[in-house]
Amino acid sequence: MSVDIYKINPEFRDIMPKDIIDLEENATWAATATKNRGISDLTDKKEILEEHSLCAGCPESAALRYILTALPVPEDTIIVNSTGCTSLMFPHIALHTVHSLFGNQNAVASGIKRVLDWRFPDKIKDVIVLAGDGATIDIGLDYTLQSFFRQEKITTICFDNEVYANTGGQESGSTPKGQVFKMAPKGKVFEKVPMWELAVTSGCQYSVKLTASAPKKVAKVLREAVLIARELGPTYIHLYTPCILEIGLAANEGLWEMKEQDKDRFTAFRYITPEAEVYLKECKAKGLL
Amino acid sequence: MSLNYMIPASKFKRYLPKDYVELVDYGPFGKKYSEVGVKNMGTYKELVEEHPMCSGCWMSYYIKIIFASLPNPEDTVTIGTAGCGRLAISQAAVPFIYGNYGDQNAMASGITRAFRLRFPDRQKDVITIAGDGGMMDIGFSMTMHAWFRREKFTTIMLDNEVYGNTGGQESGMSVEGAVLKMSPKGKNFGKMPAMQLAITAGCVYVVKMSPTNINKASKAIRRAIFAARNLGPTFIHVYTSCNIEYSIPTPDVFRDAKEKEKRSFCI
Amino acid sequence: MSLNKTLVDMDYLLNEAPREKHFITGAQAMAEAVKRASVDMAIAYPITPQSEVMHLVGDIYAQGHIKEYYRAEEELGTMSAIAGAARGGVRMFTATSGPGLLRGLEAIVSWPGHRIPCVLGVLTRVVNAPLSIQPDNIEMAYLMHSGVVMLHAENQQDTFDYTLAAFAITEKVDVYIPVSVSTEGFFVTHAKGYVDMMDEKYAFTEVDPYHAPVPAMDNEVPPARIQRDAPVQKSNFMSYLIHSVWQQEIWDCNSRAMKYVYQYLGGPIEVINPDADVFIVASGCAAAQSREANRYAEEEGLSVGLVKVKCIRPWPRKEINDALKNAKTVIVPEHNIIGWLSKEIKASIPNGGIVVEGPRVYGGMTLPVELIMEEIYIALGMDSEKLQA
Amino acid sequence: MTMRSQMTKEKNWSGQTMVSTDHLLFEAPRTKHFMTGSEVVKEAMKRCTVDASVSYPITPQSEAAHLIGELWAEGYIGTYFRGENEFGVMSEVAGCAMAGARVVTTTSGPGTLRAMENFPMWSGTRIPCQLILMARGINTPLTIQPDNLEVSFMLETGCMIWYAENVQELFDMTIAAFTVAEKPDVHVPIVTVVDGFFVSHTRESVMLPADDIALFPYDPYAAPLPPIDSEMPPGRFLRDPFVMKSNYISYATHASWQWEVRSACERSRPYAKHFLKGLIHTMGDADAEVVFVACGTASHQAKEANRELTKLGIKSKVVKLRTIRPFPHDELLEAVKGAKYIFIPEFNVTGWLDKEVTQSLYKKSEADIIGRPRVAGGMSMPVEAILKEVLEAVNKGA
Amino acid sequence: MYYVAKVDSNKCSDYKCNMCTLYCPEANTLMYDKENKTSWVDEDRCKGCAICVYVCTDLLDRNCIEMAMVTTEEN
Amino acid sequence: MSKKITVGPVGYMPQSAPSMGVELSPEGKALLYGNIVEEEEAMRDAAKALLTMNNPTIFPGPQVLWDWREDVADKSAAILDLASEIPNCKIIPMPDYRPKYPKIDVKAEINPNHPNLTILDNKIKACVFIGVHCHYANLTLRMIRAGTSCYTVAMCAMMGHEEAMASIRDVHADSIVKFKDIVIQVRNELGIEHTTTMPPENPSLPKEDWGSLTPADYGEYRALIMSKKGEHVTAVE
Repeated sequence: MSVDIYKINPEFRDIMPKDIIDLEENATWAATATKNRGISDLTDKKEILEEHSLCAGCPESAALRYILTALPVPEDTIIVNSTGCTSLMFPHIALHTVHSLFGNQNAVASGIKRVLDWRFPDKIKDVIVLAGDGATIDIGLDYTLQSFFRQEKITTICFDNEVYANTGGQESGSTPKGQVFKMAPKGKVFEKVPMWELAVTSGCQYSVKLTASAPKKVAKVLREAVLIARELGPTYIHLYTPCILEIGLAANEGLWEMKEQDKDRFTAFRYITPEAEVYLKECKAKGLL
Repeated sequence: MSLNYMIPASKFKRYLPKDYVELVDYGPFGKKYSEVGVKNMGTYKELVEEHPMCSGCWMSYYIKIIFASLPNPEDTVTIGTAGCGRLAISQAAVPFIYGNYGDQNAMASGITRAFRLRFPDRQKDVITIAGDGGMMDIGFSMTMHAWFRREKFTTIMLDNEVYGNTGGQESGMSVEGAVLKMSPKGKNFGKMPAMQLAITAGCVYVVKMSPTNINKASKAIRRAIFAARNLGPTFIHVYTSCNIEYSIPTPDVFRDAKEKEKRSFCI
Repeated sequence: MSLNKTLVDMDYLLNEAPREKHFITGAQAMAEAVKRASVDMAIAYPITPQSEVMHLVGDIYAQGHIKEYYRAEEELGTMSAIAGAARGGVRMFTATSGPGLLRGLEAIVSWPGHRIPCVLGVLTRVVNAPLSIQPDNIEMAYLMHSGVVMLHAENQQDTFDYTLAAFAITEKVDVYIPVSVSTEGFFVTHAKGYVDMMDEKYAFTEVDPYHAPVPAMDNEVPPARIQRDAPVQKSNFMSYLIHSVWQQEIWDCNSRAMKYVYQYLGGPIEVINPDADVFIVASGCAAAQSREANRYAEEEGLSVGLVKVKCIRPWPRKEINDALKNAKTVIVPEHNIIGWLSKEIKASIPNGGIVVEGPRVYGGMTLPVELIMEEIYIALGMDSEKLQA
Repeated sequence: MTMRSQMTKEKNWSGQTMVSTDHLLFEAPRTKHFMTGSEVVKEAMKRCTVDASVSYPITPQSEAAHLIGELWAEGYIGTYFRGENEFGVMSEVAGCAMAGARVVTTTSGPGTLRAMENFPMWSGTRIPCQLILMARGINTPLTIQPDNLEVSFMLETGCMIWYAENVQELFDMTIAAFTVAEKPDVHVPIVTVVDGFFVSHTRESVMLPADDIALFPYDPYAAPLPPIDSEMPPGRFLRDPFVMKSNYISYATHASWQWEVRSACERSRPYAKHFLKGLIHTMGDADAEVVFVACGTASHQAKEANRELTKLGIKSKVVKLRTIRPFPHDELLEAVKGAKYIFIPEFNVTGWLDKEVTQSLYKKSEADIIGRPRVAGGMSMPVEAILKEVLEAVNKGA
Repeated sequence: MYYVAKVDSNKCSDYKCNMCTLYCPEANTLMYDKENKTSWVDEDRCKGCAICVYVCTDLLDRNCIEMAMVTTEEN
Repeated sequence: MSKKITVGPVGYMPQSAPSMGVELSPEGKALLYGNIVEEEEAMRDAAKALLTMNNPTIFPGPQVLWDWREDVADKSAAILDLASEIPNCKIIPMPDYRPKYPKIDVKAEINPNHPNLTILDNKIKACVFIGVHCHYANLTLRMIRAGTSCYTVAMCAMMGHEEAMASIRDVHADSIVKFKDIVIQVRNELGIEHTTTMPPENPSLPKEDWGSLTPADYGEYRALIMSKKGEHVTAVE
């Protein structure tokens, strides 16, 4: 049982730090939970994310909490990430995670998923990719879309902050037209790349665009995406997590910005194949959703 | 005037080999499309010279059409990549750049912008011509990003649904189920939707076709070039079978192109 | 946008134009050089926090010093677009570092064979894994077999001067291969130093794409039938021979760059205290630390020489041999684990037994002068521990 | 469909009897076959209980990757697919290996450079995968001919590099490679190099053990770091974190990490010595003054030169380097004792092996080290070219 | 010895259609003679694919082109 | 003077001249056998070679073959004048640099990917390259030095070429005229009788004897110039 890797050897229990003991005792693992994991766990359970070094008020860090708490089977979930702000959180996630190179996250995830299917044919191992817009849409576009074409059974989440934030605020493919950033000193000249549409074109079973303004919504989408990816093929979540630093907002204004964009660039987009729709109904019937 | 670089120095004309002299005397440079366009193929000196592509190759046929359709061959640069196509493209009397595998659209982005700043008052056409492997697999990212950036040049994908030049491996454009090298159990995912991707990525003119009607094929090429001059990226996805890897007897190549047109390459 | 520049040749620009002192970072120094180089076009990809060179170049584009600029998709796309534009006959610049250099390596390594002139800034950075953004110049080792001309700047002033000189060197007809200007990330790029600069109204003469050993790809120069660069399609002796002769030509171009290194940089090496027995040989930031060590030694009354290597390719074998002909010990401090500089020196000087490999630091660590002093004491047969006590 | 669960204690998933590497390499009876380098790669992989392989078209350089695909179709390999390009492939290989698989892939020339960023990452993340590199010239201009300049770009990646001379050596080396790379104290990627065409496309006779035996599978839990499969503690585990802070400790971590990768490479020496029967191989007159130091096809040509020189009454010796990383410093020094002239014939324009040898022997050998002959761009190296160099030097010396 | 396309000029000139020349994959190989209103083949360049035969015979039912054996002079 | 660069064949894999220590000449000077000399000295040696060795040939490159720039007319006239003063001199062009398929006509042209074929087939023992882009000139000259016994002269508009036996730099029309004058001078010194003769035209071109011209002479383009009934073919040119 994968959850056993969180079980502390009783002989050493008394020398373990508190957060490790908490993980064993108070985190919600699928194997030990009595009900589906979900957003409500955030209030009273041990989270599987520890302290990290993202900026105060960063919507990205909030979004990651929603995602982690909604994972159907965290103890059998592997997350692959890329270089960027998100990677600042990854060492602090209590799961098996991978950082390889900038932009190759979907390629690495393809390799991992195929091998895990081969090594553990009777188990469900969820592989999730989580990376920023630079990694997903610019430098890693090839590997992202190609994994969709190949119908890799992985879930890809793009934390779109519309800028290269970790490297100091350069224009990215996801930056809206006209925005002045570093490397676009006269304003960006072309439109935001519609990655959620490309995901549909490229064969994703499920593609959703939303902001992280509503935790429950994010959690629901994540769960659906992971379940569909297990059975049918690639799923994609395009999530707006603004970089409050680069667009000049205060630490407490991130949520407001996301709510604004709910009505603008990030009006909800949801695509699902008919097969996936049917499958989700089955999941619901089984109580997986 | 670009045309000057095609005209032999008068004193040297008699020392040049025949095919260079003919190129100017009977070639299409500076002539009207109505005189030297595809309809009159066979009655003037074509830009492409002899090349080592296989007998009956539908790709070499289409390349011929490309060069016969150029609105302005003396001011055109083609960019290609590894693969069969370059064997013929490199033998045309139009400058051709060959970089690394799959980088044609990145290279074209650079050269298009360089031309615009060096020759602001003149129109120089840039066309990338590459196979499905170069365009949609290894060069996919550079292809897409050139479109995202709305680079003003024409992209032509010669889709033979296989890595032809390297010996017949499955490509992203191979059809589902195709048993090829590297897909010994049959390809397990479908053809990449190149046309839809191009539309989503911002191409202003997109055509998918099988060149069975030379006039239509030529019209598409010319329109793509004209549109790219002022509006933005244009894309032609064209079926050019590999009769070797798909074992099509050469006399049936045209028939196959027609069948494909009906099935999956209708305009 | 006209900025009323005075176009001058590189000799005037580097050696005669009046200069003023400024206190700027290495990244600014590189961008200021680009500003004065009449660069037509630059292509950027985010490599900060390694350096902000390409943002600053974006700024000077917005100010009108550069005609065209864009952010590309990734480094392979960047480097390929550079190759395309340079063939189209414009003066090109980009900068990268560590992982980006390796991502774009296939394109960079093919640049010399394409015979394209361009300048590549390399603001050195560790190569993965694990990821790090710290300075460590291991990536320079990957350029050493590429054929690219490699200059290595010690400080902000060098960065400014070498970058300007690089534009002149790369476009010489007998060179016409790319020139890379490396300097250490952070230590130089993020730190301020004094830089003597000429007024920005002076700029390098515009590029002439027809003064070139290969035809520009602009339909303005014969032949009409031209492919750059043609793969020779046959598998026979002649096609192998043309490929090998082509490779030789690249390295010949590289060696021909040496005379311009003399012309614009005053030679490939700088020697201090040529009669010393103990020498430090270093390049880039390690040379700055070695200079300090040299000064310490002088204060302590020790005779220590310094050879600063400004250009790594072409490799100044003869000059280094001459400088070290009477040396008894050669200390080679470096900012990388593999010791590419000491390997070069060991493989090229005949007077055996004198090279000390190191001190070496890597992973972004600084190179304390004390480490070099330690080697100096040992070389001079002094009991260093006692001295330090 | 082949399932990993079909594996028993004695048989692997494809029904082959599992044996030790020693048995497979040294004890199992062999029969003679006649095949190309590409074909022999298939034969070797068939006997290696390989979990995964990812490919990208690099033919005409070699068809090894297709043939590995056939192995998958035949049920010998667990999972196999074509990646989008070489950078993607090497990343996918990393993913496979991190998830606990024994992985193999092949590439050459421009593909190697396209993927270059991955190789230092591979070694940094300590995966024991195998890259079979069929050396090919790199651009520009494009060539598909053998020229091993690309190997110089691999030297400082932290990967082990072995160099096979011929089809037989390629077979044995690729099997030994997994075994050595997977030792817990080594556990870094291994690059097995052969010269393209000269080896990949040339048919030679080769002695092979039966194909109903194969190596034991890779055990990802006997590794110096946990696989990414959620089956092994710690639960909180990232491969590979970058140390987030800009301070001395984070630099020191990185420096120490780099040092560990190189140390791991060094630790492979005794294993390589055992499985390759020595890091170098010498042939010719023990007390010769003329010594050739070479690897791959160049050593084959040097052996031919040795035979010709014997006829001319000149004693010579060939030192073939089988491992380039780690570099066989001590063995080389021992082998060139008494040498007056050391020739380094190479298939590239820059002479990377010359530089390696020169600096390795630096201040240790009195011999005149001559980095010639050197051919490039796919040219063959006629024995006459080697003889010419030797005679010129020897006559000048006399 | 190899096959090349051969045009029967007499038959061909009846149609003046110029269709086969439009479908030859090789440049400057299957040409049209305006004067005699017939297609003709540069045999040195013909690679013998027979697409012109398909056009002329299968599509147009005109049967003016056939593949003919060529032997080198020495033989 | 020790000759650093000599007439080949130097063999299988040529060492490049720069790697043998040859450097390009400074402005105003020339290279002769790899040594820096006065321009006139190099021209005299080159002239002697062209006058005394078999089948002297001038290889003009694209930069002088096409009418792309104003100075081409003067240069091409000067080149032809030069050729006309060298007994038996031929002109074989290097029209472009692409590898030719399926093979080149070695009588009609020379190609930088296999220049030795033209040199060997025509038994050329002395030649001049002019108007070839430097990169391709260097490749060509080195391969000629590797595989043939041909004396090479490089007349370069830029910096010259280390690989040639004689390399003249900064060549304009007047330097070609100067070279021609030296050729005449040396020819007189050697006592070679010669009347100014234009080199023969490219052998691949249709015969100039219009009287015997048949459509077959136009090869694949005979359709283009096929005469109408009763019309005479001279109208074509």
